[in-house]
Formats: sequence, structure tokens, C-alpha cells
Amino acid sequence: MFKKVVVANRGEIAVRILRACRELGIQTVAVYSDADRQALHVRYADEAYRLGPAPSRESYLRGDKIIEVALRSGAGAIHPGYGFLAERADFAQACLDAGLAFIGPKPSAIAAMGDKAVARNTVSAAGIPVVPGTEGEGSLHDEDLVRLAPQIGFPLLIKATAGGGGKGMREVHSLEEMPGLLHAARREAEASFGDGNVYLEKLVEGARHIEFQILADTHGSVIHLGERECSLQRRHQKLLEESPSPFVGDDEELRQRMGLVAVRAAQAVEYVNAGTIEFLVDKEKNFYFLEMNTRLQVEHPVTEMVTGVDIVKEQIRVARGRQLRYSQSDIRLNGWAIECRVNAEDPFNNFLPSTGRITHSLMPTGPGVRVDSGVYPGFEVSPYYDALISKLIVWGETRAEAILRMRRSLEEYKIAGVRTNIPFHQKLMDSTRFMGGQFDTRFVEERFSMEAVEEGKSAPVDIAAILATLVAHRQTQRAAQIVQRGERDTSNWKWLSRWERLQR
Amino acid sequence: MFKKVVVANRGEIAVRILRACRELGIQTVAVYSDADRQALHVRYADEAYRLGPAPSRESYLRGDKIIEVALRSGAGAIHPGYGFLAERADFAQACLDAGLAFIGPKPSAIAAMGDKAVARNTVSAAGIPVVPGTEGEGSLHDEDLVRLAPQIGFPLLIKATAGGGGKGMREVHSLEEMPGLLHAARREAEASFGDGNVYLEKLVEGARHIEFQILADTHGSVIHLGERECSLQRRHQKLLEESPSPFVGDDEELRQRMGLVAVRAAQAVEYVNAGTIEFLVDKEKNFYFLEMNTRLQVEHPVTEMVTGVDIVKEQIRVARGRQLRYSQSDIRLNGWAIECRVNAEDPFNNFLPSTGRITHSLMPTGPGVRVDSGVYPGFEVSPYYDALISKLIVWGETRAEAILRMRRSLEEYKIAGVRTNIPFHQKLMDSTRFMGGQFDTRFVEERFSMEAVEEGKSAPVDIAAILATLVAHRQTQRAAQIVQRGERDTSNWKWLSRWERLQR
Amino acid sequence: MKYITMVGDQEFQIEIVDERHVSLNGTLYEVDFDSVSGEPVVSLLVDGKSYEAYVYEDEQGLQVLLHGRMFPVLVEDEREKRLRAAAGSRIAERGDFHLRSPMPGLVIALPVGEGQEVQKGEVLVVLESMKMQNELRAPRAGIISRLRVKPGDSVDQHQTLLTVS
Amino acid sequence: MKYITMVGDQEFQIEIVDERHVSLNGTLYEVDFDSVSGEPVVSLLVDGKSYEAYVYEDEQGLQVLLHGRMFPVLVEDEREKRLRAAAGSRIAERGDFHLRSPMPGLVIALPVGEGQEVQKGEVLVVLESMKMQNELRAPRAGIISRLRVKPGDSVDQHQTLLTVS
Repeated sequence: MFKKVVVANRGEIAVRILRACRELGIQTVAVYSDADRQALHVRYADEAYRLGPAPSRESYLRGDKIIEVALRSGAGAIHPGYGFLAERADFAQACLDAGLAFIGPKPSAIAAMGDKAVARNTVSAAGIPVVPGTEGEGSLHDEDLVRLAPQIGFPLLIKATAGGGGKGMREVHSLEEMPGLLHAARREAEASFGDGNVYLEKLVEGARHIEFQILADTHGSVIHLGERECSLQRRHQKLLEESPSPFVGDDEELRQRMGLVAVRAAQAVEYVNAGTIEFLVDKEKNFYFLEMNTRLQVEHPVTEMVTGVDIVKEQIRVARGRQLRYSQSDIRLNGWAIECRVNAEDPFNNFLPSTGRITHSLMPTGPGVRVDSGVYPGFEVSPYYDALISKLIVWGETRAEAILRMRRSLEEYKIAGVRTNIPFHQKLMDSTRFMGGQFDTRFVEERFSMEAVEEGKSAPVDIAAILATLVAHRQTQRAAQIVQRGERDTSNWKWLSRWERLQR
Repeated sequence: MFKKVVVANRGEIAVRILRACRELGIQTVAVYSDADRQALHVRYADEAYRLGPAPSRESYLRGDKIIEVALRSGAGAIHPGYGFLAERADFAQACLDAGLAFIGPKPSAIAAMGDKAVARNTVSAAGIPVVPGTEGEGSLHDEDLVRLAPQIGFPLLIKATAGGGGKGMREVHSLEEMPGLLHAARREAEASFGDGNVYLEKLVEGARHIEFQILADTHGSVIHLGERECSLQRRHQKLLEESPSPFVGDDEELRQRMGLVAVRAAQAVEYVNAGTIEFLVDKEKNFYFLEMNTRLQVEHPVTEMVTGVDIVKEQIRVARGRQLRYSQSDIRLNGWAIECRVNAEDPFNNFLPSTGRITHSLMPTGPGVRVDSGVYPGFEVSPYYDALISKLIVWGETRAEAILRMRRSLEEYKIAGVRTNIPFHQKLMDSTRFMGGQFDTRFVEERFSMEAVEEGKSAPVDIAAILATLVAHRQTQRAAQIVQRGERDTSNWKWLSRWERLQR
Repeated sequence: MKYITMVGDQEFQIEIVDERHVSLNGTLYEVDFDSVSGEPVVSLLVDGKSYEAYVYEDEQGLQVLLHGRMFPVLVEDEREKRLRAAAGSRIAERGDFHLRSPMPGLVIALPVGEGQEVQKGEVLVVLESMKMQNELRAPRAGIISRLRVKPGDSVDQHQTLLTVS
Repeated sequence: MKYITMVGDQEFQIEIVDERHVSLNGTLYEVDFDSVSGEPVVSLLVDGKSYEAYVYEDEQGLQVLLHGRMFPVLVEDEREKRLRAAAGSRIAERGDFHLRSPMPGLVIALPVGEGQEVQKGEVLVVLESMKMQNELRAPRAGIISRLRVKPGDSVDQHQTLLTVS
């Protein structure tokens, strides 16, 4: 049974996994790129080894080097986190070949679910409904896809076969758009996954994105930990998740039915360890299998908060060959949890990424608040990796309490040095549609605006005016003081600039 | 029903209360001294009013000014927190007289329990066992106390009648020591509470300090939320608390019996709102009423973590005249919680207080971790108030998990600018007696040492040597560079100092 | 000191009376203003109300982020206001527009060529940063007078990518 | 650069070979040393092992706080060590001892008078800070040659309170 784990990732998820290992008394090994020497995961691990330059291809995607680190350090297992190598069957296999435990599913299950088209075929064969699309057609050329598109009907989605996280995904509303968007989607898929294959899928309108967390051990137990509502997305990137889903709500029968289907989907590929079954749910509560993520999800904490299950620790126990510590009947959803993804991007400037050194940070704390963060004051947010710098998760006895708690936490959360999307989340918390639980996957892009003013909310315009004037006044005064000083002793100026030269 | 609350406190507890109000949709008013203009409670409140200069007597103890602030701002209630005015019956009465709700018990209950001697008499009359002492004798002069001391027997404790938090408390081992220690205790009591009265109490040896959290509403319901173990103290100041108590452990019968007595003690003074009954428990599981704290406790979060009850919100609801949301049968202790008090004091230098500006702070986060803090980087820790700057609370499914989680959290927690007692807690977490739950109220002072090396723990002396040498080497090199610069252009020096003058 | 402060298109007459007093459109307020948590976070007490905000500088003036809302603000004294009124706002419409990179990244595509005419809103550059592809669009119509980068180039923040004339 | 480093009474021969290499008592280690989170927190990788510590300076040398343990360290090069050996450690035992306030606070009591003889460990000053009364004791025996404060005085950190000769 392994006693040392290599965490083959970075950022908040690497820190999350390191903490779980440490709390289980397991030794930890971090790997890092040149951009991450000072990163938290390097600081918190027992050991840390450099992989290479900043770009992922030369560092966090170098499975060979990571396995070498594991062997060199005497580790017995590798946890891939999410992204990077997490859903690469060849990497999982290489770990096993090197005699290392892979903390995740078997390579065969990753392969079966990793090719989205094969996955849809597999679960479809097991009697599970899927969204109509080109599943099971294998790799298709552009001309085939253009030919098949009208049969599926518009609007439809182009999706990367190897995809995830909205990368390589495009929405198509007419046949004319197809060629250009196919090109863009393949380009992004190739850049992100090294695989430009794409497939088509019907776009279910007014749909909710609801997913079920699965846990499975090597002794044949498969359970689900209830659902997560992930409909709040922008450019197919999730921004906010909650558990339970306000759409499923009190419909315990729907929850159990979807949960059973999720378990069956996992069983169809003899799934082991933690995984997630994603469904699209239409307004009539019809649900369709979308895909399975054969790894830990970014949004796993909301499930942890309402079930009390530490998913990462459970992953490690399963990988050690233990039985699950819970049976399905132990799982109860207690209260309500919401997660806001805090991204280094500017919501007032088209959500463009923001990079730079974090000069200051004040995190919200107190009862019912959890922050999973990978950054700290002094750390440089680089353009090499994704924009997620922290996750703010709150728990409340009810959804209303959770929303109020999230509001106060967002207001408390201060980050200086980079812009973040915290104001976006604040705006969302104030929106009546969000409060009412009335939103679908298109809500953020189509019905939400950073500029719109909610009814009944008066903007403190006068306070903004006073604040800006006080800041401007201070700047003017400071400038004036420098001039005054200069007047007293005019010879200073040349020496000041000389001094500045010395400082360089 | 009030919609705006004045928080008559500072530091972490003021922030804690502000958060609860905000999450209930209640407007908040902070008060502050000149030392606290930039404090978190001022930043987080909707309104903030200055009370006066830094010393408590001129600011946070000015009940008249605080009531004036409440009236001026249109607040309907005052939450006193702990310390300062929290246990002053006259202040509670003044609030009521001004038409303000006091978020706490009735003045009569504060008075009955606030005079420790009267309190012991009251509960004793209700058939509750108390530690032998000079209870119910009223104010005694030194000569009376010296006369009564041998009847109680040594060792004994001198305790401040108006006391709490170990202030004005002294331990006496022989008659000869009495006069000097009486003098010291009265002096400290006078300085802390404006009341130099003291009484004597037998010192129960090998005793545990175990307390029960009480909640009572205005409709006659009184429940307890289980116990807290608070035996780990230094100079009668609690340092670490946990719930449940490892001493009570699985003895559900003892827990229920003590809980019932605690409820009875509260009922004896017609108690309303949150309060705590403190017991001394000897090795044979005999327990004695020690005192009742008629306010929120520093250590309330451990109870919140295991019961899921938000005690501060419940306090506010009770003050609004609502019924308790829980009956006794709803209360279950789930898992294990531990709180470490992080004090600005140097454990390697006799725990002397440490003040200064916090230049950097990195808080532990992640699953099961809660930090209640009143400081942030840039904030100045002043000598005017107590040394508690933050509380680190963790929850685990078992005590073992909680300890492992606390260890990793303490190691992660970095504070620069002031020294803290974090290393003390780290040392405690590693001690086999703590891990085994084998400690009494004397443990820290008598059986614990920062210098002692735990068996099986090898100290990384060589790493310390390398670290120090690298730091020293850097300093030497930096100094050398400055000299080299100077050599290149000797005329710089005079201008450098001139520049420095300009900067002043 | 007197200022004319524009928040969006709302104008305020603000006088900084002394350290502790500000008048806004003739009404006097007691204020206590402090920088906290390092720039750009500031704390303001106005007649007892407590506000916390970020105040950023940009080319146009100041941006105030308060309660999750961003307010663009222009603060001027009388002299500055008169100068600006005299100069008019002709500059922005004419002359060259230099498209600067809003972040460090990798140039993925340049769908335009030198000398090409572009419409407002047209995609000029596709830039990859933080694993996302971002489209940079033309803020106004014009002609691409100069391309300074090519696909595959790594660019720094604020680096000029191309010029629209 | 070669150093003789004492941790407590353990002596280490340490050579800083280059940016990335250190030899400790003749064994070569690969190191990566960085200041993180602002002074005084440092991060050190030694042959892949990751350590984080506080390194403080005090009058005696450096203090390294590592894994919750405090190590007093003295780092000297050959020349410094020889100088110190020559000077001996006579100074500490003789001359005046100035009791400085370890923190800002209020003098509550001075149980000693000028000219009074005191024993090692005897209480010299009772100082209140952070609501706690702290007893400052004599580090060695001697005579109180000078009292610089009286009860009721507010004192700053490092302020001299009295002198023991």
C-alpha cells in the first residue's frame, strides 16, 4: 500500500490533494514548472521536483518526467487532479506499467469515456438516453460533419472528441457557419488536447447542466453523492456550481432516478474511483447523458459540503484497495452549498484574462466558508495556465442562507494586483433570476449583463464620486509636495534622477 | 423587531457577529477606538462610529457612548460580544432603559451569575455541586480571607468576583503566600474589571475544565449543545478547546447528566440567550459547578462545528423574541472539532506579547478548516487589547482526523510582523499526552515544554544550519554589492544621505 | 479645493473642505478616508456609513469598483475642465489607433492583412492566454496600416499588435 | 564561500559552492532557496525535499523556526570565528545590563529600588500589555544602579527600564 503520492498538477487542486494526503499521513511529492517555483503546491509538499519550462507541454504534460519523479522519489502512486494528464488513458497505463498506482479509474474506463463519441455509444447501448448527435461515428471529416448537421438540426454544438471544459466547442446556428466554426473548434482542440477530432451534438434549448458525483471501489460498490447544478456557464466554462440543484429541488424521485442512471453508466465501463456523469435536463425533466468526466471535478467541494464525504480522501482510499466507507443509504444531502470560481479575468472588460503579481489578498473566512486557493500575496499569476485562482465555497442550512453567506463573502474577498470576476459573482447573487433558481445554460450569455441595474437597487453614485475625488485630490497634493520640495532645493532634481539610475 | 445592530466590540468576535448579522439581512454598526480605524470590523460594517482614544476605558468600555451611537444610528439592539461590557448588568440595563434590545441575558441573570460568589450560592441552593470555597460570604477583607483559607485547605485559588479569563486569579500553596498574592490579584482585578473583590476556592487537583453551551429562549426552552473540553490553559487562559471532550468521550450517560445540571443551573436564574456553564471534573468523574459565563464564549465555534448550530444567529433570533429552532433531541455531536487560539505572543520567550504591523499572512484553508480572524496584512497589532488575533478551528470525522488536519493547518499558517504562539500549538499537536487525551488544567504549565523533544522526532538540525547559512550568505553578498556600487562612484554617498533626508 | 466630478454622465460639484469634510453639490459631509490592504483598496466613512472600494487608474480617469459595480469617473478642477472643453474630444476619432495586447499571450491568428479595411467590431487578432482563445476586435472602422506581430508570436501585456488608421 | 555554522552547540562546516549547490560537512547538496511570502519566510528545496521556515535576526545571530521548532544559529566565516575566539565571551558577564522593555506597555509595579541588590530570577518590573501582567525578571544577580521608569509610565518597545550593574 503506497505511502507517498506524486501530485501531477498545480494550482488550487494540487494544494487540495496535498492537504488530503497530509491528513491521511501520506508523504507528498509536488512537481513544478519554472513559473511555479514559488507556488503553494511546492511550498506545501514534502518534496518538490522541477519538470521544465513554463508551458504545459514542457512541464505538466510531461507524463514521462512525472513518472520518473515518482520512481526517483520512491512514491507509490500518482494523483493527476483535473486537466493536464487526468484523462489520458495512455498516461494512466504508463503509471501502471511503471508499477505505480494511478489514483483514478482504469485506463480502459478512461479510454471508453474519454472519446466522447465512444462514450455516448457505450452508455446508449446500456439503455441510457443520450443527446442526438454523431456519436459512435468515429472520426469524421469536415465534409461528413457538414452533411450530417442538417439531420441533427440547428442549433447544434461542435464538440472536441477529447474535450472538456468548453475547449474546442462551438455553437452553430446555420449550415453556412459550419466550415469556419469547424476550423476554429479543431484548432482549439488541437492546441488544448493535441487532438483535433470533433463531433456534433444537438443543442438542447433551455437546458440545465446537472451532474452526478460517482464513487466506486474495486470491490464492486458504486454509489452516487447526489447532484450538482452547473448551468451557470460562459463560453461553456462553468462559473458557479451548487448542490443540490434548485431545479431538482424536492423532487426526490427524479434525483434517485438520475442517480441510478448515473451509477449504471459508471458500471457500463466497470468504473472505479471518483467520476462524474453529466446530464442535460430539459424543461420537462427529460434528461440525457452528456459525458462522463473520469476524474475529480473542479466543483467537487459543493458535494463535500452537503454530504460530508471527503471525495479526495475517498479517492486515495479506493486506490489503496479499500472499500468505500459509505453505502448509498448513508448519503444524505444536508443543507445547501454554492461554489463561485474566482478567475483572474476582468468582468468589465469582456472577461479578458488578467495576469500579474498578487500584491494583496484578504480572504473571507468564518462559519460555513471554505476557500480552495492556489495563490497568495506575492505570487505571480502567469498567462501559462488557466485563469482559476481560487474557489469560494459556502454552506448554508438553506439555499437562501447560502446565498446571503456568499454575498457577504464576496464583499469581503479582496484581491489586488490582478482583476478578478468577483464583481460578476456579486452581480449574479443579486439577480432575481438566480435567487429564484430560474436559469439555464444560456443565462449568463444571453440574459445577464454586468451593466444592467437590478430593480430596487440604488447605485451609490455619489459615494463613487466622493471616493474618486478624494483619490484624485490626494494624488494632486502628493505631486504638489514633490514640487514644493524641489523648489526649496533645485539642485536635488538631478541627483534624484541619478539616484534612480543607481537603483536600477 | 430590530433591523440594525450595534456590535459593541472589536477584533475577531466583532467580525464574527457582523457576519452573522449580515447573513440575516440585518444592518450593522461598528464602534471603534483610535487604534482601530483600519480594523476589519470597521471595514466590514455598514456604519462605523468612533468612540475615543485607544485605551478600553476611553473607548470600548464607554457604554454611554455606545448607547448614544445606537440611538443616533437608529439601531434597535446591541451585541456585546465577550469581554468589555458583555457581563456588565448595569450596561445591559442601560440598553433596556434606552429602548434597545440587549443581545444576551436579562440584567438580573448577569448580576446573579456575574458575582461569582452569589452565583455559587444560587446554584448550590438549586442542589448543584460547587467547588468548596468562600461562596456566598459576600465581599471579604484580606484578614477574613486569610482566616478562612486553612478551612478550605491548600492549594487554593484566589479568584476575582467580577472575573473571567484568568484575570485577577492566583494560585496559593501556603498561608505565607496569601497576603502578597491577594494584593496582586486585587490589583489585576481592579485594573481589568474596575472591581477588586476576590474570593477563595479549593483547587481541585488533576481537574479537567469542561463546559456546556446553553441556549435559552424567551418562551421557556432551555437546551444544551454538548460540552467543550477547555483544560489546556496557561496562566488560566484557555489556549485550545475541543468538542466533544476526550475525557467524556463515549460516556453518553455522563454527558447527559452534566448537560441536565447545566440546564438546571441556567434555569435557576431564568436564563435567556446563549451562556456557558463551566465545570471542574475530577478523575473520578465528579463534577462541580465553577461559574456561568453569561455571554458568547471565545470557543463557541467548536460547538458550532459539531452541532451545526450557528450560535450567534441563534442569539440574535432569541433576542428578536423567536423560539429556538432546535429542541434537545435535535442536538447531535457529529465528528470532532478543535480550536487553537492564535495569540500574538512569543512562545520561545516566555509567551511575552508581541506587537507590530502584520506584514504578511497566509491562512490555512480547505476542507474542514475555519479561521475566525480580526487581522489582515497591514494591520497593526497594538498593546491596548488582548493578544488573541485569530482562531483556527478544524473539524474532522474523528479526533484523529481533526488532529491531523490541525497539524497541516498550523504548518500552513504563516504570519509575519508579529510573533505568534503557532509553534506552541504545533508542539502540542505532536505531544503524545495530547494525542492520547491525557491532560488536566495543569498540563501546559507543569508537563509541557517548548524545548522538550518528543521521542521518535528527529530535529532537522542540518536543514536549520543550511537555511541560516544561506540567509547570512545573502546578507553578506548584498552588503558587498552596496560597497561595490559605492566604489564606482564615491560621490554618491553624500547625495544618498541627502536624498534620505529629503524623504523624511 | 473644488472639483467637477463626472460619474458616467452625472456631474457632481465636490469641494474638499479639509481633512475631514467634503461638500457634495453644496451639502457638507463628515468623511474619514484611508487606504487599507494596500493600493488600490480604500475605506471611506461618510457620516458614519462605511464603504470599501477599489479605485483604479486608467487612461480615461479613475474606475471605482464599489459593491460589485464599476463606476467610470473623471475628476477635474475648473482649469482642467475648461482646457478640455476648449480642446474638444476630437483626438479619439482621428489619428491612429494602436491595438495593444490586454495581456501576455500567444498570437493564434491574424484574420486581417496590412492595408485591409475593417469595420468596427471585426476580429483583428486571436490571442491565447490562460488556455482561452480571446478575440480582440476593432473599436472603430479604419484601415490596417501596420501589423507588428504574426501568428505564433508571444506577446507581452501592452505590446502594440497592429495599428488602425 | 565557507562558513562555520553553530546550531545550538552543534557545529557544521558549510560551503556555498554556487547558486544551486551547498556542501554540508563535505557532502554536496542541490539546493533551491527563495524568499516567499515576504520576509522572513523562506522556502528551501534540498535534493528535492521541500522546507519552509522563518529566519529571524536577533542580537545573538539568527533564529530559524522550522516545523514549529526554534533553532538558534550562529553563522561565521573563518575570520569572524577567529576574531570572536580572541575576544572571548567576557563581555556578557561584566558591565551593565540594561533591562529593555520587550513590548510596549504600562509599568504596573517596580518591586525594586535604586541601589538594591537583586538575585537572578527576581522580579524587577511588572508590565501590562495586551491586558496581561508580565513579570520581567533579572537575568543575573547584581545591583540596581539606575531606575528609568516609575509605576504608571507608558513605555515603548526596547525602551530601557532600568540598569543592573
